[in-house]
Amino acid sequence: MNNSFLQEELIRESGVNPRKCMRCGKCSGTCPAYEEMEYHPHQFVYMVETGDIEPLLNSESLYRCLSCFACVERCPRGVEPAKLVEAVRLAAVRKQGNNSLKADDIPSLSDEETPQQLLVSAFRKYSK
Amino acid sequence: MQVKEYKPLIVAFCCNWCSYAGADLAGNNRLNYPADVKIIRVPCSCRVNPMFILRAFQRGADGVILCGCHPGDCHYTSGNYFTRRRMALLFSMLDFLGIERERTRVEWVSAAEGAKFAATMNDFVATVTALGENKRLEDLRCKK
Amino acid sequence: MRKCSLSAQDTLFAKLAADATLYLPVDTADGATYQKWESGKVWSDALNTNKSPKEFFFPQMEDLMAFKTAGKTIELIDTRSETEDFIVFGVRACDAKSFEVLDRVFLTEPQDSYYANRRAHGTIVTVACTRPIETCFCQTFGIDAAEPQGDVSVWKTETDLYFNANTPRGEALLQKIEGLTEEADASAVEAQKEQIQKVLKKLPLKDLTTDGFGGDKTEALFDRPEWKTLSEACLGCGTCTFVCPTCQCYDIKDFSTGNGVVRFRCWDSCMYSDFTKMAHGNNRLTQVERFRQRFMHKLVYYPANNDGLYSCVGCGRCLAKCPISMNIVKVMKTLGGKETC
Amino acid sequence: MQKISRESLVEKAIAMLQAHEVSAVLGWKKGEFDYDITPALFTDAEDLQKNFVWNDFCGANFSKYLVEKTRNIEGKILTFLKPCDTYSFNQLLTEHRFDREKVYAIGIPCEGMVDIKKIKDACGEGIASIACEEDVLKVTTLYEDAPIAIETETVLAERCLACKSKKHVAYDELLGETGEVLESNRFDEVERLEAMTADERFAFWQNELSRCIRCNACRDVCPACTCEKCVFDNPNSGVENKAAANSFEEKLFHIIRAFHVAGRCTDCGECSRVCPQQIPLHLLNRKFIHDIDRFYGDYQAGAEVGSRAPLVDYTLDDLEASEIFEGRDN
Amino acid sequence: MQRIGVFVCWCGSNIAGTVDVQAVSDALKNEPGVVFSTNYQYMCSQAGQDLIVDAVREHNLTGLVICSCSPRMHEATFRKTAQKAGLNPYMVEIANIREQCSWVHKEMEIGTEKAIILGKAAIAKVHLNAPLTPGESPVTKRALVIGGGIAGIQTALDIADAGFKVDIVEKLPTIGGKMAQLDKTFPTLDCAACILTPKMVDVAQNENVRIFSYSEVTEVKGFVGNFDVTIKKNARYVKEDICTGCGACVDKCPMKKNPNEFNLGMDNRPAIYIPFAQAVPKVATIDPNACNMLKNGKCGLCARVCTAGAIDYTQKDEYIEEKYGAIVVATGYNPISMDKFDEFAYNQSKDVITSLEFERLTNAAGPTAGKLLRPSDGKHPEKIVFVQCVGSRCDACAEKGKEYCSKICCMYTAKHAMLTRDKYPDTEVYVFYIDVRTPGKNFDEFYRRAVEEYGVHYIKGMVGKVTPEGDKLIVQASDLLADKQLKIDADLVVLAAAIEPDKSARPLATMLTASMDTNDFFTEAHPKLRPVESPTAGVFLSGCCQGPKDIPETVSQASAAAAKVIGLLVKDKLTGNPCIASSNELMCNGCSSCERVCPYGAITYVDKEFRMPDRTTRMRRVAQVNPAVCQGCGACTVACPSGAMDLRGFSSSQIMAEVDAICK
Repeated sequence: MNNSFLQEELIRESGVNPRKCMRCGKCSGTCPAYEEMEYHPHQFVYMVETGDIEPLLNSESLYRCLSCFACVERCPRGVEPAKLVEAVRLAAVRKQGNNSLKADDIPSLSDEETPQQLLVSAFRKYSK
Repeated sequence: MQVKEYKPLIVAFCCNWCSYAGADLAGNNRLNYPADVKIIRVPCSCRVNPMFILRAFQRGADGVILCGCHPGDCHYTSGNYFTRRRMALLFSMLDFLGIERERTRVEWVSAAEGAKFAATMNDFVATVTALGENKRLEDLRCKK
Repeated sequence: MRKCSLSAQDTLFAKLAADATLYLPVDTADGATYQKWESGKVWSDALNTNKSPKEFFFPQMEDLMAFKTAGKTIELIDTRSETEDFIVFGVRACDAKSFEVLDRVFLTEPQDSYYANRRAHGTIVTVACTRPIETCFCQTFGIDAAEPQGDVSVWKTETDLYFNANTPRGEALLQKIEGLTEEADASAVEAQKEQIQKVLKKLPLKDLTTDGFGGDKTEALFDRPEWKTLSEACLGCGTCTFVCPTCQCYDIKDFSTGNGVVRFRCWDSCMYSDFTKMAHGNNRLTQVERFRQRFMHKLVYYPANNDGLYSCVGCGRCLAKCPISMNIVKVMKTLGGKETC
Repeated sequence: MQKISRESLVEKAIAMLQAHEVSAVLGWKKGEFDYDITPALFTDAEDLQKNFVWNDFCGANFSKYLVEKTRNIEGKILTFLKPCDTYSFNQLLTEHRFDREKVYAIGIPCEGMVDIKKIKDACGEGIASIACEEDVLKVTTLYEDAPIAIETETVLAERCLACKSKKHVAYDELLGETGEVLESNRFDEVERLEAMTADERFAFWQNELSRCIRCNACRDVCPACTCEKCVFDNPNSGVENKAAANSFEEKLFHIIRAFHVAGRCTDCGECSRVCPQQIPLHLLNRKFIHDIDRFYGDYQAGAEVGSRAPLVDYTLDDLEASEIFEGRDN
Repeated sequence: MQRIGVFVCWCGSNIAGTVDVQAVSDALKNEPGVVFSTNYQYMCSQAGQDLIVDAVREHNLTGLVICSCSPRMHEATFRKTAQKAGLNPYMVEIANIREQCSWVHKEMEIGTEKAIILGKAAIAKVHLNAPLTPGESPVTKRALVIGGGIAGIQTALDIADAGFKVDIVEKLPTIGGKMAQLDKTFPTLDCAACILTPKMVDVAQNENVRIFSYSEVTEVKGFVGNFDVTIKKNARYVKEDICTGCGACVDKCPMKKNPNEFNLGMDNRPAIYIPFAQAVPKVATIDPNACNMLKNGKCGLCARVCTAGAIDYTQKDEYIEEKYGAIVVATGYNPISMDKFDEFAYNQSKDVITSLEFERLTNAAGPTAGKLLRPSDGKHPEKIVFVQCVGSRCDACAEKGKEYCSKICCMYTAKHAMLTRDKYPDTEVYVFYIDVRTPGKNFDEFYRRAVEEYGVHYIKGMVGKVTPEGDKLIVQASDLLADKQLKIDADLVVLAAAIEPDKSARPLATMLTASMDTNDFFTEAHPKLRPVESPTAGVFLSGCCQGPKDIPETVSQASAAAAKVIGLLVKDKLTGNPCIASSNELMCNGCSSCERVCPYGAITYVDKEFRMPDRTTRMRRVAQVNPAVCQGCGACTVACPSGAMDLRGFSSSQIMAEVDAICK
């Protein structure tokens, strides 16, 4: 379960130091999307700290976070959980293998009018 | 002909409250370090004038180490903070003049760190021994 | 008079350096300095070297003796050794004259054996100044830049070097290079001398005289109020004394080495506040007094004791080097002149 | 060519003398030649008219004279300060070295001062006269009939080429305009040396410092060296010496000299200007200034009166002596 | 030239095992100045000391070198021995040949060689030793206590009880401090007023105590034993000695609508007021910003009703200068401002209050006469939420909160919760906590009672936000143990605000040259061993000015500080450490470098006339070291470029002599 490489990556990318967390739960106390989430902001921080990252990667919670940054604003220790959520989200997006959109599918979906930009962003969005 | 083993001469300035006590503790615990190290007791590391350090080199020292309380632990509250700035600038200047930077060192050693004192001295003596004799800050008149 | 082609210069120097150390002025990025000649070193045409050649005979620092201590025992060590022969080549007329000033101090009884030793082994080869500069005023002291003294005088023309021995030691030196030189007539040299005289007449300080100075002028000069204004900006550094070819004051000090003592002497400067410090303190407590001392010594006290010889040779180094541009010329112009005395 | 005219300075000085607002004027006095200008005290109008000069050779920094002159002279002294001089002026005030009330300081702009050595290098020795004109110096030598024109810029002193500030940080009155603190390249040479290997640096300084004749001019001219008794003149200090016996004593003198003014040196460059042996002493001072800026944040001595010099200050998280070389391998 | 005696100790086999002591004493005998050299088994024993004394007498020794164990061990012993022999105790130097030689080296040859060198260094040093005498300074037998809270009161009482004079300076019109505002105190729940007010009366009636209320310290000069302090007595426009505290003026004053500071602005007071019934001194004070007479010259009602004639509208601030031997800082604390904590809606709703406000709400002398009523509508709150750690343990943003734990909040919140449940059992009480910290006698038991006996809901988790909705406050918080987000519709929210040092502390520290940490708490001389002293000699610390603490701890520290003060005042003269800095005034430039590095403020500058070496006389600014204040660190000696500053006992020449001896 321990994924130290990914853990380091997440910490580096997010700039968050989960060890600063004192488990007060203010992030979760303030989170407007709390009810929608399987894993709550304080759990993100705790699970990254312990290296228990796999469940987070596979959780819908990633996409429930609104990135409203209330937790970032309110955290008394400056841990900034939303940045960590974002980092896990990016990690999931970058994960290969279970892409829902394959490059081969693209020609059939696009026509002359489709702007390049749209293709690129669609590819990014759906190939998680 | 037998080649005499090179023994460096090391002068260690130790503050009375932490490092000198640390050196005493090293003694209490019978922790060995080379006899090349000779300690001079000063009330605080901030008593050490750059002139003393240069004087030691002039008189034939091969290395000079300055030991004081850890920052924040100074018996006199702030002495070692001044030491830190003075020595950073002095050492940087010595380096600028092309003098081996390894010959000078500042180390914070508390009264509880007998082991650290001995380890530091062992390391410093090894470093200076590897450098060899001090040629760049010597005064030939003082050589035997 | 002998001559040798300029193109044979290096051969000449090699010959001279064969059995004596040869020093001559060499250009560096920081001005001309005397250096030991070795193949490849080029003789500089510069008029003044940074430091005067006095240090060949009276070095800035020299050990006089030593003591060795062990516990409570002490042993005296004579550190003197016989100096090896050396030649100082390319000395200008002013600097050459300075040796006379120094000799009168060091070689009169009791003789300074350290100085005498060096003097006995050094040969001075002078060279005439073809291009004197604005700071030159050797004429004031009766020195002829076209007729330099020393053991051997040299004139350097476009093509040749002309040699003339002035002393037996000079004769010996010319003897040594006889094979490289040939007998020559003096016409080219005379032409050069004339040329030099023309330039000397153009020099800005040509009219500077010693009028108003001399061994009998102590009372007339000592209390002059101008000393105060003249010395106003003096920093009390030792630049003028250390670049001066005639300043000969020194201090004797002991240096404890840990295993003994080295007794050495080093140049001192009357401009320093701790000059001739004694048990009671210093003789001259203010910079005005110290400043006055230096010039009174050169222009009054020294001539008083040395048959009217001034201890300034007009080399102009102090004019060029003083940090605040105060110098003997300004002093002489302010205090001297016929009308003032 | 300086922007402000000699006449306007003389006029101002005479006016103040005659109104008894000041009792003496510290200024530059004419020398034997056009370039050997002496600092002097003027007390009457005639002297000022005749002998006061202000031109491209007025490099001397007067601040240090105020220490002694304010003590010995009744009434106020008028002094003219170039921008770089004002920093020394402030630093001396910070150290309580003279009474501010006894000085009337007039800030004057400076276009940079020329280096006579560079002129001699360019025109040869034997200079009969030099005329300062707009951007050009007309040099007449004893050996050429026609004057040689050299662009002032090409013979500016090194310290002026790396001028740190055209801003006057202290004055009672400004004549002409003040400028800005400049982005100077004054640390380039320090960095060039830092980039050398230790052996190269050692050789460099060995060569430079071996020329030292211990004339003390660098110390005696330095506006930061105002000790009542210098340690090098004090037989009880343990470092006193009148001449350097060997390379150790050369280094000792120059390290301690620079260390004693570290954090107090305003980088006026007088030490190098006056060195009769042309040793680049200012590099030692600049090394300290550069290190102070890098280790403890930018600090300009003399920028304001009363600022705390870096060596009598600290922060809890200062660099350790062991960390200063991090990222520098040579 | 000194006549030096060298005494090499065997320390049994401790030294003699690795050092050839005979060789050492023989070698050192040859050193210049050494006239006697010997070795002995135990130099520190009576026999060893007698040997030293005899040698001093027999050989007229002037300096002693003892080659023995560390000077940290027996320097004091041998100094006494020297004194016994008629020498100045500072003519002794120790060469440490045990801890730093025989114990760290194994071979006899190496150990002996090093011991000889260390001995030579000590001889070189002792050559330059000079007799030193500790300086003496008189002690003013009066203490100043700055701050009249429980800390200041307790310190003053203890000092006064020992028979010394004490002055208390309090910036408010009454002493009593924060404790006077409290209702009950944990963990015993006795009423704060009941235990504090008798002490206030005691202190007021104690002959040795003077109280300067409504006053502040404006200048401190001098040093330990001899402080010169200027106290500014603010004009209260009422003659303190005449006012009887009857309160007639307070009743009649027409300017009634001024926020009452004592009740934290939750009700109003008149322009002329007495903070509370048990105030000490119980005299009225006129608020010049509120009084019509002082502002416009119209009114004068209070003067008319005052039968004692105590009102004086012309009163001016008064400056009193007094000498003190010791100063105790007891400036206390304040809750931090809640302005930056928007998430708790403190500024949006009157029903979000701080714990100190809650104290006043439950206090019988408070704005609601002790009834717990909501500030907004005066209704009884049914559901109360307490939020812990508001601004404490917060390092995200410096201007918002404090990094440290405020220490007292866990306990007073438990107290509030318990008292609420006790008085109003129908009220639901929630406490949101991060950790509950209850170290202290009977503290955890107290907290457990709140949970177990009183049914307070303790929820681990932090409140995320509070939203006013109608007359309710919606508290959104996480319950970490249940992994739920809660929404509670509370009637009252109580914030346990972090506490910070009083704002007056920083300028005071500057005046006292006492050091502070980054949070503006005063620094103690040693965190463990000298916790009630400031590094500045003669300045002591009492209460929360040094760090957050509760009442029992504050009182303990207050008494400890008093004990230290008494220990100082009981002395007639202070003798200092003679190894201190001294300035050679002839060489001093007056540049201030030394003053700037002195941690004790021991260096001052004086303008003094000197006869200079050049025969002139000159006024010069020179540094002077106060021997009573200097602790001898030597920072100034290196800061001084001219070497005018030197350290006795560790002079530059002594240290260089040691260097030379070691290196030769």
